[in-house]
Amino acid sequence: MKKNIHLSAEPLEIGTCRDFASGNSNGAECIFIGTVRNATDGRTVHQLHFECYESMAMKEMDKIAGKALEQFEISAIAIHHRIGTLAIGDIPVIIAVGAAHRGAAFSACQFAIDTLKESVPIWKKEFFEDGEVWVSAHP
Amino acid sequence: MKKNIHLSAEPLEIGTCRDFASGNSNGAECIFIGTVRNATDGRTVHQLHFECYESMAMKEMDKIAGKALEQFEISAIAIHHRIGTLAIGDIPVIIAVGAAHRGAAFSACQFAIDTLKESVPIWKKEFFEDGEVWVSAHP
Amino acid sequence: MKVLIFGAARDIIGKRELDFPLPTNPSVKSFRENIFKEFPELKKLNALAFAVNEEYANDDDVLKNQDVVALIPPVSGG
Amino acid sequence: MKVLIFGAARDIIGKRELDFPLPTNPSVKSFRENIFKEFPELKKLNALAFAVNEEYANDDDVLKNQDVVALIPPVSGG
Repeated sequence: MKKNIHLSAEPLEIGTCRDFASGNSNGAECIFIGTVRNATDGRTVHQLHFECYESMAMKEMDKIAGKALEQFEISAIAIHHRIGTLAIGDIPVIIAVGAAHRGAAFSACQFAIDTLKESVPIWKKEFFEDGEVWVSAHP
Repeated sequence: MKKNIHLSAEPLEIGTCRDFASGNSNGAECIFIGTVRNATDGRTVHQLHFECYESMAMKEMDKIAGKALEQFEISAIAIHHRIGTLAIGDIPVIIAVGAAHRGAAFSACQFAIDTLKESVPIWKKEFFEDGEVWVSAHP
Repeated sequence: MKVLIFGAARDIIGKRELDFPLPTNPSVKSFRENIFKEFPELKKLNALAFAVNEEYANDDDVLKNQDVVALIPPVSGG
Repeated sequence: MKVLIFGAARDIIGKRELDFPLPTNPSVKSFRENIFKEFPELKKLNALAFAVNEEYANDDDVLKNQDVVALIPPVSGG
């Protein structure tokens, strides 16, 4: 039962996440990579800025990893999130899950990213040509 | 609409698959990695051997990629399968999917590995301490 | 009480941190009413959650002077 | 007719490839009956599918002498 939580202003590394999720009893690994898209609702995005409530975000990510290990038959999960300013193609989040069987790996990985987006206190500001907006903040 | 199919006796590379699935209009990538487990039903596995009907396997993998691009809102999919002799921890299969949104990336990736396991003419022989067996061949 | 302010809420209040008086009835609900009175623009947010000492709080939770409260506008990580 | 043989089926037949006569009624179904008669051990497989010219075939598909048939025991890739 292993979990690895990481929150950093430095670029995230897929290999690091994968190494963590790997193990000889695994038959399957599922890796989710979030990337900065070049557009939202048809408007061109130039960059993103992520800020967070760091201590609470770490706690919430740790809870998600713990729940994933409880609810699914997985052997390890890594949840890495980046903060600060990101450009198109950069990686804000990586979730890597290792399991004996693929069903659990997929389910746990999807659960983790879905829950992260609901509960972890991280906020994304999108920068467009003509302004900037905190995502989802206003109706 | 991009698909990339690869069947090889050389080690598979996650980075190559990911590069293929990446793109600036993507917000999500889902990568599935199959790995050789050290045990099946409690029996220790020493190595695996994969053989295939190469020309047909390429066609079937190409069909799966085509269906995934048709059925899900994804931008690219790479399906790489290794053949020959593999040791514990080696990677027989990688499927990488890029999409604007994560739901489609997960669904297409899971569809692709599920279908690959049903239809692609590749056969796995497991080597145990006391013998070898073609997986799923006999009741 | 120390209040931490993030994201869109910070743009409204103009500060990362506030010292805010403990409500007479020291529930999270009363705190919300008081902070909304002080900064009515907060009502324009899609939603506003509160954390007390790094845990999401409910309306009925009781606040103490040494608690750290945080204003949590809709999160958008990932 | 050229017949390709893979996996567990090859262990039974002992060859990677066979030359097998086109059945009198040249359907996939007849071919299956004939090859099962020649190699009864094939019945012990969990399942056995057939491909004709690199495509999965149905019982009713009609075979020609120049077709390449493949014996496909249960696949186990991935």
